[in-house]
Amino acid sequence: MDREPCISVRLFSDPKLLSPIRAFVDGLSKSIGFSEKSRGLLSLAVDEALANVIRHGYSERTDGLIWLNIWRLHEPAGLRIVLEDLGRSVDPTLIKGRNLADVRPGGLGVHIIKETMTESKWEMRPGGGMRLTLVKLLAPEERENSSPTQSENCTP
Amino acid sequence: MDREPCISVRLFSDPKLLSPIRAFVDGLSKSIGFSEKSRGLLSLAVDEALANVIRHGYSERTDGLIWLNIWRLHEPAGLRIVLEDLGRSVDPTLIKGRNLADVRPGGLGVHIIKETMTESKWEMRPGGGMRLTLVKLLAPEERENSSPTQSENCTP
Amino acid sequence: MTRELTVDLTSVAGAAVLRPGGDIDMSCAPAVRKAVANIMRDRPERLIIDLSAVAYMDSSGIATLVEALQQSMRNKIKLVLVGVTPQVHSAFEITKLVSMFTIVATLKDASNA
Amino acid sequence: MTRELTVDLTSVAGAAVLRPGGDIDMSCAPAVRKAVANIMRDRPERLIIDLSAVAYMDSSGIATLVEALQQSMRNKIKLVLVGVTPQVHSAFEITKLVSMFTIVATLKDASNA
Ligand SMILES: Nc1ncnc2c1ncn2[C@@H]1O[C@H](COP(=O)(O)OP(=O)(O)O)[C@@H](O)[C@H]1O
Ligand SMILES: Nc1ncnc2c1ncn2[C@@H]1O[C@H](COP(=O)(O)OP(=O)(O)O)[C@@H](O)[C@H]1O
Repeated sequence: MDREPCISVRLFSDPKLLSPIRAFVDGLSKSIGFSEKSRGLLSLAVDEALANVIRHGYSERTDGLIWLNIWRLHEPAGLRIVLEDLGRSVDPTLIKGRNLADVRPGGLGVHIIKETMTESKWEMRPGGGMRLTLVKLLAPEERENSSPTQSENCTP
Repeated sequence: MDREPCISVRLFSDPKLLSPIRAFVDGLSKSIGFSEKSRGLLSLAVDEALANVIRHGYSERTDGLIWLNIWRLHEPAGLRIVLEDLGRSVDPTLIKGRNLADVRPGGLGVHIIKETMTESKWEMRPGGGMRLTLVKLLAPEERENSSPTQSENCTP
Repeated sequence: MTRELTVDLTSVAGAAVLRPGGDIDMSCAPAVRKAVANIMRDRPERLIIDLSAVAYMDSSGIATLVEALQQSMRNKIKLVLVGVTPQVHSAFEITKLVSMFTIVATLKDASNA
Repeated sequence: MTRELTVDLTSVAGAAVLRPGGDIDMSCAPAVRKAVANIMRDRPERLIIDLSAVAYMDSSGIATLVEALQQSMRNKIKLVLVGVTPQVHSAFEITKLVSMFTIVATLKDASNA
């Protein structure tokens, strides 16, 4: 990993915070050059990951701690987000999306995360809880929109 | 202050991060019940405060640290944001908006912050740098939109 | 932002129209679920869910709609989705559920689909 | 998202139209400033800044426009702002600068204002 994360966020496991975090991820991924569609999926994937921590890690308690460490990646350009919590630790092999042929409510979050991200890895955190590493690289057609030198959020 | 901040953000003094932070502040203030106009002004005030830290505190260096600690306030409902940095420390009495009658570019940020927020207070941080405390309470007509029990971002 | 549920019952066609607004995520899906269950109890011929005011939906929202679809099939109610916004469409696509639902473009189509 | 500057020079009316896009904040205002300076050098009779694609502007953007206004007065160029979006209007209001600028609703008005 290049240097320190460009942004670190610490939040409580409160579902009310999902919406502002989505807005933030959308804004950040816009500034990196992700297309509108990619940004929607990225916000969705991070939302699903946080919802799983709240639901499974903290059993819907709203006072659990969650950390998001965020890196901009360069060459290839993209975004790395590491989520950590102090909730229930589970064997990462048990975290799997369900078979989509079996249509029933629930069990879609992990599938969405894996499909959206270039890389997604669950681990048990040494100090307790879980760590989820998410990476999404820009698609080739998005790379033209991303310029490391100039500001990304304007077309002056 | 009620309990710990509901969200803490640590970021570098990089102007490229202003846009995602604005999106985040907008999303958060929406979930609290602020009107679209208030949200625009709140995002603007936080943007101005961060821009000042980057410009005056860190002389446009992009590797300075900035912390945002954010509380939801209840009764009266609102938002408290405390910004801290390790940049240049200045006498808070020197931080003042300019006389608007004197029309020239620049010198508008502090005026915008003071006008927008219910409370804004600059202090020298004991460990170096500055601390800015910003509070904005919901206007009476916004309070109807804010419900502490139900989720704020949906009209099911 | 009102928090009231908007439900129009168009008696003419025997169709109930549910129009949720805002983001449907973990904190909000339960309310939509309850609204759907309430309408189902009245056994309309057709339930139209108008999603044009829903800019964002996560898997809890999708789960709610899958459940509604299953209930509607059991109760012989025709379920039609209308006004699917881009992010919501992406969420259906990535979960490969697009083909499960009857999705139409306009409310007018929804009465005939 | 292109990063190129869009400048239409409508030769008929002798008016230059500058149409910045995106958010004008600290990281972007310098580019707008440069674009304005370039246009001023050509001494059009009228400079129309179309802000309809600018959803957000902070005090660096405002400072840029104030500077443009002062330059335009010195150079006897008529500066007109058009397509001011709600957040940008709030920013003008709170800095009490609304009355300083000629602000019109449509591009057509901008040629006559
Ligand atoms: N952060 C987590 N901590 C513990 N278990 C998890 C976590 N995330 C996912 N899981 C496990 O993976 C399963 C699949 O998750 P998901 O696809 O999101 O579906 P759902 O949450 O609807 O069950 C969950 O049921 C749970 O057992
Ligand atoms: N975080 C800060 N650290 C040091 N000085 C500051 C800070 N914020 C504001 N100031 C001082 O207050 C003055 C007014 O700030 P502002 O109204 O934003 O205008 P501008 O930044 O355009 O000068 C600045 O010129 C600076 O001297």
